[in-house]
Amino acid sequence: MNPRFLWGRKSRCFPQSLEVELSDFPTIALITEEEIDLNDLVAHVTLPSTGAAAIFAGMVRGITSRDNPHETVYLEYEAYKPMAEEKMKQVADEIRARWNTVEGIAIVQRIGRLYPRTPTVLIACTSPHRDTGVFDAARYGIDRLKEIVPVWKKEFGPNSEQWVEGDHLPEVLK
Amino acid sequence: MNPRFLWGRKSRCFPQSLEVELSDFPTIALITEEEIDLNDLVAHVTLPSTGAAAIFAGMVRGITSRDNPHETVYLEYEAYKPMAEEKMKQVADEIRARWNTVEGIAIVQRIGRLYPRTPTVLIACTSPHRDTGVFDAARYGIDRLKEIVPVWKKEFGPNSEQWVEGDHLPEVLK
Amino acid sequence: MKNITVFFFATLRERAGMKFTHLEIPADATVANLKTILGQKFLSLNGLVESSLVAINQEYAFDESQIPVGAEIALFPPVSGG
Amino acid sequence: MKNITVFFFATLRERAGMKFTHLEIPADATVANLKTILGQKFLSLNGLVESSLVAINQEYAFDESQIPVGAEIALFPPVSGG
Repeated sequence: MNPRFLWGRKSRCFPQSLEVELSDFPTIALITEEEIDLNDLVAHVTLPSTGAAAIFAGMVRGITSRDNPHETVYLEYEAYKPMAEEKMKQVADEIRARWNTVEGIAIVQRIGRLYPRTPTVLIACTSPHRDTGVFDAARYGIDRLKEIVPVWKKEFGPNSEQWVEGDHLPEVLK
Repeated sequence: MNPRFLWGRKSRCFPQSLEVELSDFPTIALITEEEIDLNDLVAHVTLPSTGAAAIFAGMVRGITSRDNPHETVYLEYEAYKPMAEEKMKQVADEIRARWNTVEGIAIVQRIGRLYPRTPTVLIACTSPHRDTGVFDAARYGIDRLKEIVPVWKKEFGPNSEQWVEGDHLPEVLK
Repeated sequence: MKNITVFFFATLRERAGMKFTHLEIPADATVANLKTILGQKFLSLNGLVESSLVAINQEYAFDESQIPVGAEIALFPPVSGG
Repeated sequence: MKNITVFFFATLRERAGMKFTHLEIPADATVANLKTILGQKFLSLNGLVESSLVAINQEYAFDESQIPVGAEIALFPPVSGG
């Protein structure tokens, strides 16, 4: 992965009175048109102290059964890239504020034309152990991405096309 | 992935009175000495109806701070392979019995000599949506693997070696 | 008066027929004022611009927010990524 | 009497100094009986075999379990994979 995508490593909060060696934790926040490489991304957020990674991957559904059943031929994603990557970093900061055992965080949204079964989004959180909230952290990450990160998708069906409507919830944006 | 590792596709439970098209759900249950390829494994459990994958990956920790702080040079994993793969299939069955929206399941344990930062175990569960338990399913999978799948590891430190002690909980084995 | 740049995304980009535009707006204009101005200038955005989300210099802004000189404004529908 | 094969794993494999052995045991032997027999036959397993887990034909078994003819038995410590 291009190192320019590896943003400001964040240090865990230690009491300032303590003289400790500050560890650096990698954060990846990325809008990309390239394939999402899970091996590579997880490796980038795995430290020598890491024992667990909880990862969420979202895919394009070709067949949807719930709510409004329909078929999807492909989705076209678009992003307001600089703001989207800033908002992804905000999501990472929020995760670290809530789960202080989280080490590395990768948040990646792929854009462009994407076909069924293709991973479109990835959230990976690492931590020393699996029992201190790393699953909740990843879940929070994808929920929050879908609230505040400026990305949109247009759905192309066999005979139709339409923008997917996000929920209008201004209170979650602040 | 070698197709012999793609075991018995399991059909979701439909009422027998209903004439429905039975979908087939892939299950991977594998002990391997090869690298764990997250991209490949997730692709194998992604169906046209899949929109979400929750994945747990466990890594060798080189530095452990909790409980008994220590350094690890490498771990040596060994398995009772045929029974371990059967027990992994049991874990997959238990997941499907608890979360009936789970589609594909991959459970993979790597064995042999493994160094810090290396993924040793993977649990991936897919489902149409992220809000019907797929995170809990992956969490259950790794918890259960660590209870019933016959795999052991020996830890090699800078000046010592010892078998890692599992918890002796016969009631969880049945 | 002050100069700003307005970017459009998703439905708004399609309806406006452009990705961005440069505008001159009153020195004391708020986001609410800007929406009115855009609704008048781009009739195709009528009925859509009022409910759209707004960002000023890549941070969410709301109707009462003041718009700084040279601001990068973005208008877009509720997000739907993932 | 009946013939069985016993596999050892992890600590038990190291202590027994072998991966498996063939044994002849009484026709009505249970898992508890087998543990006693193994403790006598392999002194190195004394103190370890009693608390080890047992599988018969790749399914967990317990002290009272009967051992079928030709069974594949495995003895091992509590699992520690992941």
